[in-house]
Amino acid sequence: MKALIERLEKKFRVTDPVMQRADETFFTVDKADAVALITHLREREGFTHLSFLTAVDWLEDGKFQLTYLLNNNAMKADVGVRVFLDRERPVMESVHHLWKQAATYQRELKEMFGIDFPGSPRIDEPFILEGWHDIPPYRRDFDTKKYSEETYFPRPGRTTHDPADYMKQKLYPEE
Amino acid sequence: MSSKDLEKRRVTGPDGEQFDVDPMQDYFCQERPKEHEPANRIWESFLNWARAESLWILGYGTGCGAIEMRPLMTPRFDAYRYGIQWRPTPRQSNVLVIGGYLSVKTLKRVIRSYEQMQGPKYVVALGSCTINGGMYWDSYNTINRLDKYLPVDIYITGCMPRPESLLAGFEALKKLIREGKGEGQNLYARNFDEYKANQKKIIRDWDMPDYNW
Amino acid sequence: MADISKYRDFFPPKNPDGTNIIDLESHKFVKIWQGPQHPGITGNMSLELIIQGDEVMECKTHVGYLHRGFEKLMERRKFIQCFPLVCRIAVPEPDFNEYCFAATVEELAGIEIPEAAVWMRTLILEMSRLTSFLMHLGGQSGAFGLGVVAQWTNYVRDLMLDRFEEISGGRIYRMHMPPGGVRGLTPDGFDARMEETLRTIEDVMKDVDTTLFNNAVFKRRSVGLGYIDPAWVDLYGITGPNARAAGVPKDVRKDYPYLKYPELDFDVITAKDSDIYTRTDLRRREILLSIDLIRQILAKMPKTGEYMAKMPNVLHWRIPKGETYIRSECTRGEYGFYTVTDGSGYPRRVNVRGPSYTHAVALMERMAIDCNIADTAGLMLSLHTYPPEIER
Amino acid sequence: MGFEPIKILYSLLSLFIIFNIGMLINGITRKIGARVGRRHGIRFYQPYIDLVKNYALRSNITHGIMFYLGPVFRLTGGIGVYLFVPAIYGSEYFGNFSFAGDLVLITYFIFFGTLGMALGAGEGGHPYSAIGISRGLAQVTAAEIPLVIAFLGAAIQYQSLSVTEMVALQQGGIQNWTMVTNPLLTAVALIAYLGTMMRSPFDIVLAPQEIPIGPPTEYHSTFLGVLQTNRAIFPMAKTVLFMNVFFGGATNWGVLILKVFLIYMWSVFVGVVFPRFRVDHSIRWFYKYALPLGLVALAATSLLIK
Repeated sequence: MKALIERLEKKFRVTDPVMQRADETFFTVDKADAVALITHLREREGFTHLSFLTAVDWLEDGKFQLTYLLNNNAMKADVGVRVFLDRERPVMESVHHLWKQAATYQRELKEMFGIDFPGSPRIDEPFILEGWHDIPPYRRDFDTKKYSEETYFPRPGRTTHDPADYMKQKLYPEE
Repeated sequence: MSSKDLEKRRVTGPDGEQFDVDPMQDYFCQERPKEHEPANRIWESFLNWARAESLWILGYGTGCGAIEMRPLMTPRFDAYRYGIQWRPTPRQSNVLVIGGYLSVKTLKRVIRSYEQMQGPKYVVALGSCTINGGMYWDSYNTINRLDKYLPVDIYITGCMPRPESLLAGFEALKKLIREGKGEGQNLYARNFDEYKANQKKIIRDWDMPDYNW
Repeated sequence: MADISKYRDFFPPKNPDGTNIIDLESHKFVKIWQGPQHPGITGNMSLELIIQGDEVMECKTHVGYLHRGFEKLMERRKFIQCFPLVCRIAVPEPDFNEYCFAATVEELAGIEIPEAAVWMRTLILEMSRLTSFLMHLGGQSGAFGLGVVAQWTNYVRDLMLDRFEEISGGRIYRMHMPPGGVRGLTPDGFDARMEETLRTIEDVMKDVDTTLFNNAVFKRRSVGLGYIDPAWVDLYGITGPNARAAGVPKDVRKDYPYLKYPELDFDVITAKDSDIYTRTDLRRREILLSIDLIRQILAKMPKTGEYMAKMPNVLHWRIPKGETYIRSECTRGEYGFYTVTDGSGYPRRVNVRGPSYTHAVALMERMAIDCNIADTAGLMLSLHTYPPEIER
Repeated sequence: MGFEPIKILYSLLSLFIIFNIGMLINGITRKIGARVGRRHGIRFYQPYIDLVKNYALRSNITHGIMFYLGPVFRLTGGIGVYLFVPAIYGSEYFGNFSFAGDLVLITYFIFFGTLGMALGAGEGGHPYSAIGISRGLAQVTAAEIPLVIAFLGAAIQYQSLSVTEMVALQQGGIQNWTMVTNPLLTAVALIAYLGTMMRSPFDIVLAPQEIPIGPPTEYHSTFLGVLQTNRAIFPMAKTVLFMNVFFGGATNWGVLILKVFLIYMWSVFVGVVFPRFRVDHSIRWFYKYALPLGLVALAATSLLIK
């Protein structure tokens, strides 16, 4: 695993690798190098299976983190490729030509985070939501509780609590 | 169906002739639902008995609750004993079982299914999520109260309700019907505008006629 | 599978990449929706099919009817509060969600769970797998019109649910694996009752063997239909029984041993020529394997002992910044949770990797083409997809 | 051929009796199906309640004239078959309108209902109805050929086109039944019988999983009630016809009920343990096995009478 990272570091701009487990490593790669690195991993290093592709919203840093988790079944190892995007203009190169299911993941990311993948098939079609008009719901600045209370009729008589506060009141009142 | 399919358009037929198509006029009927008066008392109570003893459920698993519908219909609980049967098409069913939470996307289909059913028709709502949102009370995509959108006859509580409580719920529904209180369809027709306003408030891309039977 | 396109004349014309050119206005095609209100669909999803005659020319999967936004809801709940939520992601087998979530949280927080809890988790996961496969087998035969097998398998599934109830009190949502361990061990006399249930299942499986797997009509319908090329496995992200039936030995239980699977004796089940019949037969063998594994687990597991690790005050429980991905082998393939923490009391992001995601969308859209419209329901079921885990 | 006007009333009475037998057998059949699946199943009188319920629905919508007429045609097919089959042999009252060439008319009526349904289901406008009815027509046509061959064989054997005469020639014990005198022909007839009964493995027309639920997708309330009435009469009429031609007929209602029940159970027991064929499979199956067997049986019959 270490050897792999060293090989990658020679070719691509790979930074802060974290060995989470013996068979699982996460590292960050520069956005410009990302698709080249992923193609390299798939073609040369045997990481042929894309487990998933998802995003994390780092609202405070103004960044989106894309995570591609690639799996090498011969080596029994995973690498998580982190790519950071600018939160203002989140655009990323598509990898749908490498894996068929990547198009589906990218459709979901476009809908749920608003990250664009130009060229990905059916990227603009709604995937899960229908008639959504607010900001993409998985972004951190979207308040689901507020939206729910404004849109759907809360039943009178049901007092709704914030789960964390309520647990504190009920279970640990003295703290 | 997307809203694009429902726009007026000019079509060239197989024989080269051109003609206009307005799907909203051609495929749907835009009439309001009507209230139906019950027949005279004795005859109606006989009919109500028959309606109660023959509940045909629409086979639409809208949420988690659908998972307990299979045990309900199979040897352990066997709801067929009580005249509860299962039909695949809304036209032939009388009971719409809402199996738990409804996302906005499903609610649209549920409304269409409900309106296509022939009356008297009943709505049974399973689980806490149909009552007040339950587990998903703060979710941006699931409704909190079903009775704002459809006339609900019976709520069955639990997350999820066990088949025993489903059977008890259906018995309660039967009792309501025998007493002549299962008039959800008339309620819907009477308060049609209110229901429609609520439905349209959350279904943003309303691309169907107001009442599509 | 015989290539049908050879025998058909060249209609509809094809694009250079092999997809059909479809002009709906030409009146030569019909667009129909199979689902969401359709008995031949697994759960609440829909297929938008464009058919010509009886053959499907184009298929689009539509999901999202069950979207509850779990990944968003979990961001505003404390770690312990996520625990009752996660099991609701995939209804027929909630335990894999619980395990994966608990395992990611324990790994990030550095919690070691006691030996007995590890055994207990293995037992529950294996029971859950058996339960889910039983239901699936009934659905698969029901899709081809043999409802009686569905009745039998649902009956024994109910017996398994009784055993779950004994353990945890829950029938569908067991909620037995909070982060840190399990809520309890097996009750007294559990082994004997479990053994009796397993015997009943084995008896029923013999009947199923006679009625379903040796049935000429079922063979006629399913052999050669819905073939998965082994080359597709990585291209489409196929995992689990669907991949194993194509001859690719992918099984997380063997490849990335978790819980007590290294101590259990079993082989990865594979088959050749992944058509519907092979996949169904492979799942039958998986059921028998599961029964065997449950017996092994019950023989080896400790019946008493500590089952919950020492946990911090859950209200103030903060987990240091980190990210991890933990996978397990559920009935449909690789099931995994990717959890990101940021040092606060709430998860930053939890992403669920469900196997149905790839099977039901990309793969189904490819496989339905040129398939008879009467077979789409059977094909859909043979991929064993559960919509709630696609959209979460 | 003498005809008494009072026979009309008796025929209607006989129709009423067969309708009730049909309803009860439908209920019992479903109960048997449930028992194979280890369930209790519905109450045996449930079909009656369902029928009342369907007639009791308050609203019904229509898609046009043919939509109305579809179920009517279907019911006409069922009643037509029954009215021209002698229910009780030798009975003054329950011979129905059997006449010299009735077998030809009945063969026509068996197909009539499906054609009528095609018009109605087509007018319904639902794509599933159209798909279902085209499957239905294809399959019924495929099953119709061995069916007609079987009737033709019986006509050759008894040198008659009258069902009453066929029954007359089979009287005097089981050794005179077509089942015994010409087993090959009876086998063909029973295979064709399966094909026309809309039960597994030939029930793809009404299959809920493959396409819900075929021709009656749009039918509801009263229309469905008419179809249900037909579901009780039509299979019974067919079964009575088979009983007359191949199983020696019946001289009283008791024998009729017993024989009808046993013949009907043949399709039920095959039905509960088989999945369903796709329509192209079932057409191939009929042409590959039933048709050659029918031709062989026909040849054997013509040798037999020489």
